[in-house]
Amino acid sequence: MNQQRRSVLKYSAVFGLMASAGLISIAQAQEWNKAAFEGKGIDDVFKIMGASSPEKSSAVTLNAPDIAENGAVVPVGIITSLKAEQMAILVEKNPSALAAQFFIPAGTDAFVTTRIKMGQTSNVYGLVKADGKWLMTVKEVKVTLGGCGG
Amino acid sequence: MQRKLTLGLATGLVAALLTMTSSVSAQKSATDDIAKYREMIADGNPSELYEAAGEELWKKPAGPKNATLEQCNLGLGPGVVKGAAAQLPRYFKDTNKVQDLESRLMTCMQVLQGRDPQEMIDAPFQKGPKKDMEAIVAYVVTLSKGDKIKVSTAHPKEKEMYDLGKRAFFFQGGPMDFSCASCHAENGKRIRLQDLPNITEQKGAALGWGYWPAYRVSSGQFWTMQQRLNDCFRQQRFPFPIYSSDVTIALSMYMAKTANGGTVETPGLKR
Amino acid sequence: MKITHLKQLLAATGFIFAAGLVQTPALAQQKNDPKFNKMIQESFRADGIAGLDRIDQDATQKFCSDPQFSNSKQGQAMREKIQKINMDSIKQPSDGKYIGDWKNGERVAQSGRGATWTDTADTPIGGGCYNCHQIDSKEISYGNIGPSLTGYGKVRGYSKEVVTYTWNRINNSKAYNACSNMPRFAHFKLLNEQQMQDVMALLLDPESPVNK
Amino acid sequence: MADPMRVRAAENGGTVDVKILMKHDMESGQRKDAAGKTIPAWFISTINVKANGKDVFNGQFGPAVSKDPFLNFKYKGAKGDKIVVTWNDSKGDKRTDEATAS
Repeated sequence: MNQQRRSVLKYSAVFGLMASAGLISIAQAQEWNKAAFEGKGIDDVFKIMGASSPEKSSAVTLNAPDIAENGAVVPVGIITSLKAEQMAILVEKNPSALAAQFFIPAGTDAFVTTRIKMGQTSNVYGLVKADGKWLMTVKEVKVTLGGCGG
Repeated sequence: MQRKLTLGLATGLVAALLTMTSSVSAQKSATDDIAKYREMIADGNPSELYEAAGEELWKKPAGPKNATLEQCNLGLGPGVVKGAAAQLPRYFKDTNKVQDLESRLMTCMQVLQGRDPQEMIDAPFQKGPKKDMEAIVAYVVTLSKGDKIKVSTAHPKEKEMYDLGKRAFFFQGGPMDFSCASCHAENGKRIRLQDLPNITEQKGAALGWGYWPAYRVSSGQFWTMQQRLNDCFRQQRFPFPIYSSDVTIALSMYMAKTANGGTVETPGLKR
Repeated sequence: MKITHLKQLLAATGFIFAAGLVQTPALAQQKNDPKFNKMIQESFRADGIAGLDRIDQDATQKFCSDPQFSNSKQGQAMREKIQKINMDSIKQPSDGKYIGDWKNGERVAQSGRGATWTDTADTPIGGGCYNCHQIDSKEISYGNIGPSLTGYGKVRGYSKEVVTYTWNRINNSKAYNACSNMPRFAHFKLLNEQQMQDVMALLLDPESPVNK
Repeated sequence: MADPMRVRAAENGGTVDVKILMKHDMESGQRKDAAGKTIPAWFISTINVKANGKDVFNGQFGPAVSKDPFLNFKYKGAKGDKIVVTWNDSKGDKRTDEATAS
């Protein structure tokens, strides 16, 4: 457990170094970020992503409904005026918080929309990494019970 | 003293009224938010994935006769798919029966491809031959999108099917005493937050009939009308309606005829 | 003065009613249609716990499958008869207890599961109350086929009459309204006595959030 | 073999709007089968989009992305751009489809 944690830390430290040295490569974008996706709580995942306590920013907008008719499909989009390098969607109360992560090369708009599953009503986080720094916005999405099955 | 009491009462009343309006407006905003949610998911209907697969299946030789379905007559002549679904169910002379889209496709698969309809009837939804059927249905109904629903009861068999369907719509049974009408015969009703169309009127029938088959978000599956009706009966706590049985076709006839003049919006995207 | 007025009114109503009768021939329960029966018999198959006995209608279901008749003046006598049959079937709680645990009651009210062919005989059957009723105002996902039950006890009080009426209504709603949309929870053993006592508590325990 | 995707790309004012629908169950690993056994997670994990051979988008999914995933993004491009979308899933299955920006 401890060992694993340490290696995770080392792993992200290496990436942190790489990032600060401008060495983020296609390799990182294409190698599935296992540690982050398997991280449980939201703070764990922030750490693994090298984003511990990201700052709230009004420049980041999370496009999500106030109420989802069904938790199996919740449309979520992130858009920002910043020059984003990466974006991520996290759901606080999902078994694993990180839902998706995106890498935005130069020439691609800082905009993405996808659909995620939510087990219950929860805060949804939209994260943007710009100039090497993670920023975020948060919104509560209510998941309602629907239909006859309840 | 007296005045205080009246004041107290008045305040209480105002408070009660306020609570009432706030709970009503909370509900209204909840249904508004659901409408927004639906708008957000409307773009990118996964039905398209099924439709593409269906078009391929339509044109691919299959079955013991190794033939395609391209000469299938859905009512507008052999090979005419465009607009055909908007006019189903209808009477077919060759089978001497009123058929809905799926029972008609079974006839085509049998006649053109030599496939056994019983295998289709017995297969569970979303599996085996039904999987093919679902994709083909997605393809066919997409080619009627935007058309007006135009179902005839001119033939005596069509009229008979309509009457049987209307009666079936009100037929109560099962341990919960439900009929289709228990939920779908009044305006402005909801189960949880889901609006229930009043299928006994044109507007409501068009909202129901016009949007199915659809991709169902809750199950992540494309559902044909037969599967939709099947699940209605399941929720009604009825026994299992046999695939393409007369009760399913009769109910379809009743809904479609009532919906006449409405727009085909299939494939829909539903909760 | 008042009385004459009333008499006049009654006479007028009677006249209108009589005129109505002349125009529309007396309604009767819709005819037995062998074609329809055959279609129903041949269109279903038993699956798991959902047997074909489920389409054998009892008197209540048969009557209510013909809304034109069951809602008509001519249906009045039959309506009362149906209500009486259902009223007579209601049993008061065997332990004399009407009010159980509202927290369990909320769970019963939330669940709309059970009794379908994809369920087994062991699947607990829910009351599905929120499908049709507003109950605890904190639950925003509620239906409106039935009336709102928010503040149920607070509004109606906790008298013996209210308690008995509510018990009866949950047991067999058709005792009061022959063609109510509400299932007969005790009649078809959808809910057991304990579950009904718990739902009673949700509505009638002063501590239940419904009455807060 | 994996089912084909639907890729749509429309250019407007120098920006290409790309919409992708992928056919995948995206099994969450949280569901149980009829026998009560957990159905193992199985999901698209990475997605790469190239326009005329150059990366325009990379995404990573966890099992919390919805069944039959939908993705929408925009890049600076032109009509006629050749767009190639490739996904890989957690069992090593992959699928590539193409579209031309219109």
